[in-house]
Amino acid sequence: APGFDDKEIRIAAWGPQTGPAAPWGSVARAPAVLAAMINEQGGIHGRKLKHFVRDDQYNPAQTKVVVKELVEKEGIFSFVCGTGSAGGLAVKDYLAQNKVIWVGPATSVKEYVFPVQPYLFSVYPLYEDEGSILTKYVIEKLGIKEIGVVYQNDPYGKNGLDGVRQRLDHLKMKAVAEIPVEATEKDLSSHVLKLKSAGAKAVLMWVHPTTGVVLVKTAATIGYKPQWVASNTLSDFELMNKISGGLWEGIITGAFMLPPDSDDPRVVKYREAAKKYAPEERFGVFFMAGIMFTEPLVEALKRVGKNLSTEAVLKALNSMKNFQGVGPKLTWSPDQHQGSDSIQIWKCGPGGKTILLQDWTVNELAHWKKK
Amino acid sequence: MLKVNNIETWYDLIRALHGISFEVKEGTIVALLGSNGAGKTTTLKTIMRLLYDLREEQPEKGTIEFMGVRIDRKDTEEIVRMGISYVPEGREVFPELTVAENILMGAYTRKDRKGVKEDMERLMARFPILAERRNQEAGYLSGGEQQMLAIARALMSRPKLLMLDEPSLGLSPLLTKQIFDIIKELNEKDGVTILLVEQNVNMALKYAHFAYLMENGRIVRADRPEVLREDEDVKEFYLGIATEQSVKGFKRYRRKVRFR
Amino acid sequence: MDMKRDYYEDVQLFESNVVLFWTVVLLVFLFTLPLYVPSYRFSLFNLVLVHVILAVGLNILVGNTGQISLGHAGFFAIGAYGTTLLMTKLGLPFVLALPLAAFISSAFGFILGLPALRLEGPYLSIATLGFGLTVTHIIGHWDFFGGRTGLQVPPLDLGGGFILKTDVQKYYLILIITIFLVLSARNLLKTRVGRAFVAIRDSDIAAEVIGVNLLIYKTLSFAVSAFYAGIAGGLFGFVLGFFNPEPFNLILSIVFLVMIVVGGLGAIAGSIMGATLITILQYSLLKNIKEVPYVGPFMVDISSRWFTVIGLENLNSIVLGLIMIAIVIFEPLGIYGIWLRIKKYWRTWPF
Amino acid sequence: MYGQLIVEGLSIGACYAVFGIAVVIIYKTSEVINFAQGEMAMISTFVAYHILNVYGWPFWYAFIGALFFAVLLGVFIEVCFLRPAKDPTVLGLIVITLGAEMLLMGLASWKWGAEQKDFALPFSFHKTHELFKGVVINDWSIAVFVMAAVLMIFLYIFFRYTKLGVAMRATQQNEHAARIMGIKVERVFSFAWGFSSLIGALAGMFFAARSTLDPAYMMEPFLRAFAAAVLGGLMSIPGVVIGGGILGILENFVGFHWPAWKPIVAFLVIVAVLCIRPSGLFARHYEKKV
Amino acid sequence: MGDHFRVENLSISFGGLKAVDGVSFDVEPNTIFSIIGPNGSGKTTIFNLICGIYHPHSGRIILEGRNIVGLKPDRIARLGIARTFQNIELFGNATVMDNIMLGRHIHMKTGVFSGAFMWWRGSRAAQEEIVHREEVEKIIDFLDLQSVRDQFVSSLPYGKRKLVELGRALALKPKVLLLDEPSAGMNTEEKEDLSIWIKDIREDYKVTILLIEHDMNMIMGISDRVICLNYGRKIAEGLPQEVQKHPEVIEAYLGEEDIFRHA
Ligand SMILES: Nc1ncnc2c1ncn2[C@@H]1O[C@H](COP(=O)(O)OP(=O)(O)OP(=O)(O)O)[C@@H](O)[C@H]1O
Ligand SMILES: Nc1ncnc2c1ncn2[C@@H]1O[C@H](COP(=O)(O)OP(=O)(O)OP(=O)(O)O)[C@@H](O)[C@H]1O
Ligand SMILES: [Mg+2]
Ligand SMILES: [Mg+2]
Repeated sequence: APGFDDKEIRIAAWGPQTGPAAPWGSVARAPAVLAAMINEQGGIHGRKLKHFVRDDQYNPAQTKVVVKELVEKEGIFSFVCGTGSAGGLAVKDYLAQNKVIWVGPATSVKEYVFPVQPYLFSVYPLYEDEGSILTKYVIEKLGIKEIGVVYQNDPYGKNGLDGVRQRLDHLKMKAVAEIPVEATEKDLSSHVLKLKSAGAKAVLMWVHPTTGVVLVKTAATIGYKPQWVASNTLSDFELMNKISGGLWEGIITGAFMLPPDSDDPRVVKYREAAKKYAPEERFGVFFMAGIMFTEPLVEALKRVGKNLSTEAVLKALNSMKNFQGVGPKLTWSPDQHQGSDSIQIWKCGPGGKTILLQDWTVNELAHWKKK
Repeated sequence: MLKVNNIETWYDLIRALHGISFEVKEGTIVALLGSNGAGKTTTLKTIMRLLYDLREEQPEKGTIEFMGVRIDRKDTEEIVRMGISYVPEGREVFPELTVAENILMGAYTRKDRKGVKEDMERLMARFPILAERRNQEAGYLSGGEQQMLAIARALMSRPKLLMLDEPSLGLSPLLTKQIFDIIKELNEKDGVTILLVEQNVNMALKYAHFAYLMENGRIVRADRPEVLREDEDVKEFYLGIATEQSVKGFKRYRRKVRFR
Repeated sequence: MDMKRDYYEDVQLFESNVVLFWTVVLLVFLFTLPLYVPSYRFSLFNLVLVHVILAVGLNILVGNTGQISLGHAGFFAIGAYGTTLLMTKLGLPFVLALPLAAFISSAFGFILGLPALRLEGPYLSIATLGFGLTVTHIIGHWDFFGGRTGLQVPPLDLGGGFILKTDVQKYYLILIITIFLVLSARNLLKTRVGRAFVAIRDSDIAAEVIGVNLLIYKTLSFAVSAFYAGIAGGLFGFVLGFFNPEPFNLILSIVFLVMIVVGGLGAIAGSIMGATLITILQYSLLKNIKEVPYVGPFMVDISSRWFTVIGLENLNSIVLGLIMIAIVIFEPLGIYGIWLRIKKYWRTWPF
Repeated sequence: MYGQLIVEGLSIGACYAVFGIAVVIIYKTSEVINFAQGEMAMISTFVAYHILNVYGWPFWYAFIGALFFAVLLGVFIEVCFLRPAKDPTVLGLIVITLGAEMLLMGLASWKWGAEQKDFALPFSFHKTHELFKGVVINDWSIAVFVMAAVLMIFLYIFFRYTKLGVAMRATQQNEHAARIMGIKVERVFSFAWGFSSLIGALAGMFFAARSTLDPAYMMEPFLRAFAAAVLGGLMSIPGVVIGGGILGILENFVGFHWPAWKPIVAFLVIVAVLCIRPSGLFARHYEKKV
Repeated sequence: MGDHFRVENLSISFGGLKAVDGVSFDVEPNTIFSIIGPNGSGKTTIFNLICGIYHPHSGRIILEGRNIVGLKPDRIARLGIARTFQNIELFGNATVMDNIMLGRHIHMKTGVFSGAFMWWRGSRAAQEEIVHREEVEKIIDFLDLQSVRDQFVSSLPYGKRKLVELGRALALKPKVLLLDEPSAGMNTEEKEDLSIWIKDIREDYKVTILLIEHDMNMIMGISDRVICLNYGRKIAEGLPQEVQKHPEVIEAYLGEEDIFRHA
């Protein structure tokens, strides 16, 4: 099936809805709100959007099963979001073989974009760039030289660490501590004590939200108060501030979209829609990210017009220049599918309010753009 | 005191008891005799309702009354509390509890701490070897010692009815005699009623007041020991006084032929 | 008395013509399956077959030898990584890489069998659990194994450029391997080694006294079981096409154990049925219930009233949990026990 | 730094120990490792959370309410899931607990969603007291220590000297014989499950206060607690507590020097220990006599 | 002293308890040698020492001129010692047939691979199975177990299980057979049958039998030599009649009254 007909265009997302990784699942559900909004306004050139969500429990075996079923039974025009790197890597070739587009994977995986995959369009900024930009901010704006890093032992954490190193190497500096952590660990006293004994005045984290909370809580118990800096994954301030018991206040993070509590009309529009179509969902960073990842596809569909085809949409996506929704500016070309290169820097204010410290910033050290 | 009425028991699809009825009168010693696989153990287990987890409705048919109360649908624990104590086949001591703890468990249903203590000392005096091993795990006792422990444990609850499944199993001749003396003494002095399953038919018939003979899940004879002792069949099959030597000889011959 | 029995009857592959007939029917059905079922189902069927192989092996260890293992995901991982790496790094062909990886896995099984000599019950389960965790941990920390990112699996080349691409093609390969391994296991259990395993399970002291060397047979049981897990793992890699250490976690080990207990401990048919049922339920029971007409809106309504709609997918694990409990409660021998009962019923039917 | 490491190690170890005790109580009566233990604690903690945040009652009400719920839950699982099992094998029972685990986890995720929640105890970890120079201990740790010590002493005496305690051990070794002694085996099981669930819920609330509350948050602590219990020897209550302490300190020391190995070092050490002492550090190994 | 089977100065203690204390005896080939003694006097422990389950603190056990102390039980089994257990140690979830087949374990060779490749009648494993099943069937016939051949032993009554255990030990074709209270739980008739069987076994298998029993009828009827233990020490040795009259034996073991009229 081509994934669309005269009445509807079928899009889908997979993501863990059950099991230990389920907190990530809201990303995959969010496009439904965008679809509902668009459908209410009559759809895209007369076609309604139909969004499917499938639970894969963060397990690539399940991802493969649900994606095949979606493609071959329901007929999917394009996937959006798609959480979990192993699952994504397991199905990306299959999707390409079946000419199914995939826009805005909900993780930043280098293998998705280097080398270019013709059907895959990434929105997510590279963790490496984020690491580099955040480190620059800490050193130059905050004037802290003793930097410790806690990173999750996986591509996410390691790419973040690489970014930090890139910046520090550039400045001929060295981190005072680089500590790996597993996502499942719940007791992090030794990590915190190591940071403290290494004299880290700022600690950068590429970790799971729960890990971040445990780190901050544990530090509080032994009276260790560095400047915490974290990846965008930990930038859901409303949530983080609540589950850390208020300790999140003052923490600086990277971010790649407008704050969900912003007054920007674009955000307000989505927030209202979410309240209407998905009253149960908390309009947090993950949920809004799901919408953001879908925006460029919708834009491309609009640009293509009535004569819909996969090739046409591919062309529209490949020629997208500086498109900006609620996320970063996106530029895709036939030989560059990493759409964004910039992040914002936020700070958690009292009660989990978002304070914008620095607007969209590009990593001037990034080498991927030079290639 | 105990009235068993036409009970039937099944192991999955095999009927082990085909309608058994017998009675144990208060203050007597009753022996239940029979060859291997006759269903003696099954009878006792049915009375104690230990086959419950095989099948809910066990015994399948028939009734069991103890002191006028029906117990065939009561839980084991309740039956024990009503005053039946049971020495199971194969000892079934608690291997990782000490000897003393094992004996104490026998008195689980009793509330009088002092009485329990006294009884325990009395039993220890009776079985000096248990006293010696007091703080040893019961699992490390020898077979006979475990048998003694199982009997001692059953006595701790001061039962009204004591059911023993092959109490002499694995005991030395001297101890067998002592155990039977204890049984007799219990019966006469303390007025405990006793239901005895035995392979040692000689001994059982010597001490019992009444005996039932079982075969293949049925009761085939019921009489006083004096009578049974004179019975030819009983003599041959249970007392081992073969009247026809030639039969045995033939049996043996046949086996030998087959074996070669 | 000179009527001589034919003792081959006791051990032959098909006990009777009836069994032979039904076996042939089943095989024909399995081999023609792609004719009746859409092809997207076959990635699930391939998983089922892979799990069947593993469950049969695990049942030899747990059901027949009485040694518990909570680390089989580790052997599974060794098989998957071994096969892939032998092919990509050493350039071995698939037909060599798969058995070689399985032998590596079985060597690890042998090593794990050593502490198992003295351990039992929960102590053994912690030791095996530690093994499983260690394997995935080391794989995840070593870039040689692709670290946490994972490994791309090479094309499934049977030799001479005969490459299996689609799921259906892979299905035939895996099916043939499965049938071969299942029958081998059945043969093994009917003969001397299998009996020695059972002896160890029922009474290791008696086993020793009749001359069964515990050191050899306990470790052998681990090794055989790990061999099966290794083959299963190697095939699993090709089913996925790309994998990282994440799926080989403790939960998977536990699911394997559940498969054989629910299927029927110590019964090969049980492992097959258990693996099939649990895998299929896990992957499809009550999934996407929201999209089912009538039932969906009803469940959404219930959810929004007393629960949360976003958590509705958890119905899968709730009902699966209940099914597991129910099977074990009502039939200690698992599905195999239920099967036996049905058979018995039909044999005596209509009486 | 090492002083602080030891304090932190001991306090998390004590928390593992308390949870390990919950595991051991069930093991001691029925030889079953209860894989639902973590989820039972999790859902009890969620009940406390619900009472606090949805009904808005004061903390201690929620606390008592959750403990009460935990007892009921434990008894419920025993009565409805384990008791009806006919002629069960130990593995069969373990699978039942696994089924219960999936059920509880699913229910909690369905009811409260998967997102992390906050749960705080009055024993704050912000409030610290200086033990020695540079070594501080917080209220949370003190409370855990007290809880572990009290439970250990109480249970040690209970299992050794009280009739019910000995009966629980007897039940594990031979259920049939226990029945013959007049022990109400069903009641013993219910008691064990209720009590164990209560202790588990206590530990669960302490864990939640230290990290976050979500349906999966007890999986990792359960494994550690199980490991601590095995290290100590499963049958011995003081053994579990000491095992927990060893585990906590060991993990923190290794975590400090080689953080990459922290998640598995406990298991490696345990395997090594078990090779030498097959029944853990503090339990006597019973070898069947023939 | 004969070199067939001999025990020298055997001792073991558990904690402070001397379970076996300097016991020596010498068994002639092809005889029935009985060990009696009060409960807990160390009889079973001697068996456990002989077949390697326990290791003695001192002493030697000689089988055909070779000291077997320190060997593992399975090695000892291969050297030709088989036993039965006082508390029955059968493989409960296997059939009678399989239990006895397991007794043939040491005489068979099938390994993992040849076992797994038993695809047709001529395969090595199948051939071996057939040969050994015939052997086993002879034992089943001999012990009259035909009727329960395919039953699981856990559902057999006590007495039958004892026979299966005996059959399993016989299947090893041992040189020395240790029987620990084989007649416990049998009635008089069955005991007599058993006596006959034991005698037959000795004759047909040319095996030396060590027998632990509490049934004096049986002891008196079939043993060639008897020793009596008490507190781990040997207190009497000799022909059955001699031991029976030994005052220490009477005091410690038999009791005063003569209850063995049928001896
Ligand atoms: N668990 C069981 N499953 C199936 N059948 C059984 C089971 N237990 C006993 N039986 C059968 O029930 C019958 C009676 O057995 P039971 O143990 O009651 O005999 P018994 O008279 O006590 O014999 P023994 O003197 O050997 O102890 C036997 O035929 C036996 O095979
Ligand atoms: N593993 C052990 N640990 C501690 N004590 C033991 C052990 N094995 C045996 N004993 C003790 O050694 C003594 C001898 O035991 P053994 O089993 O040899 O007795 P036995 O002569 O066979 O008695 P029975 O006729 O009652 O079977 C007993 O007192 C027993 O408690
Ligand atoms: Mg009996
Ligand atoms: Mg003995």
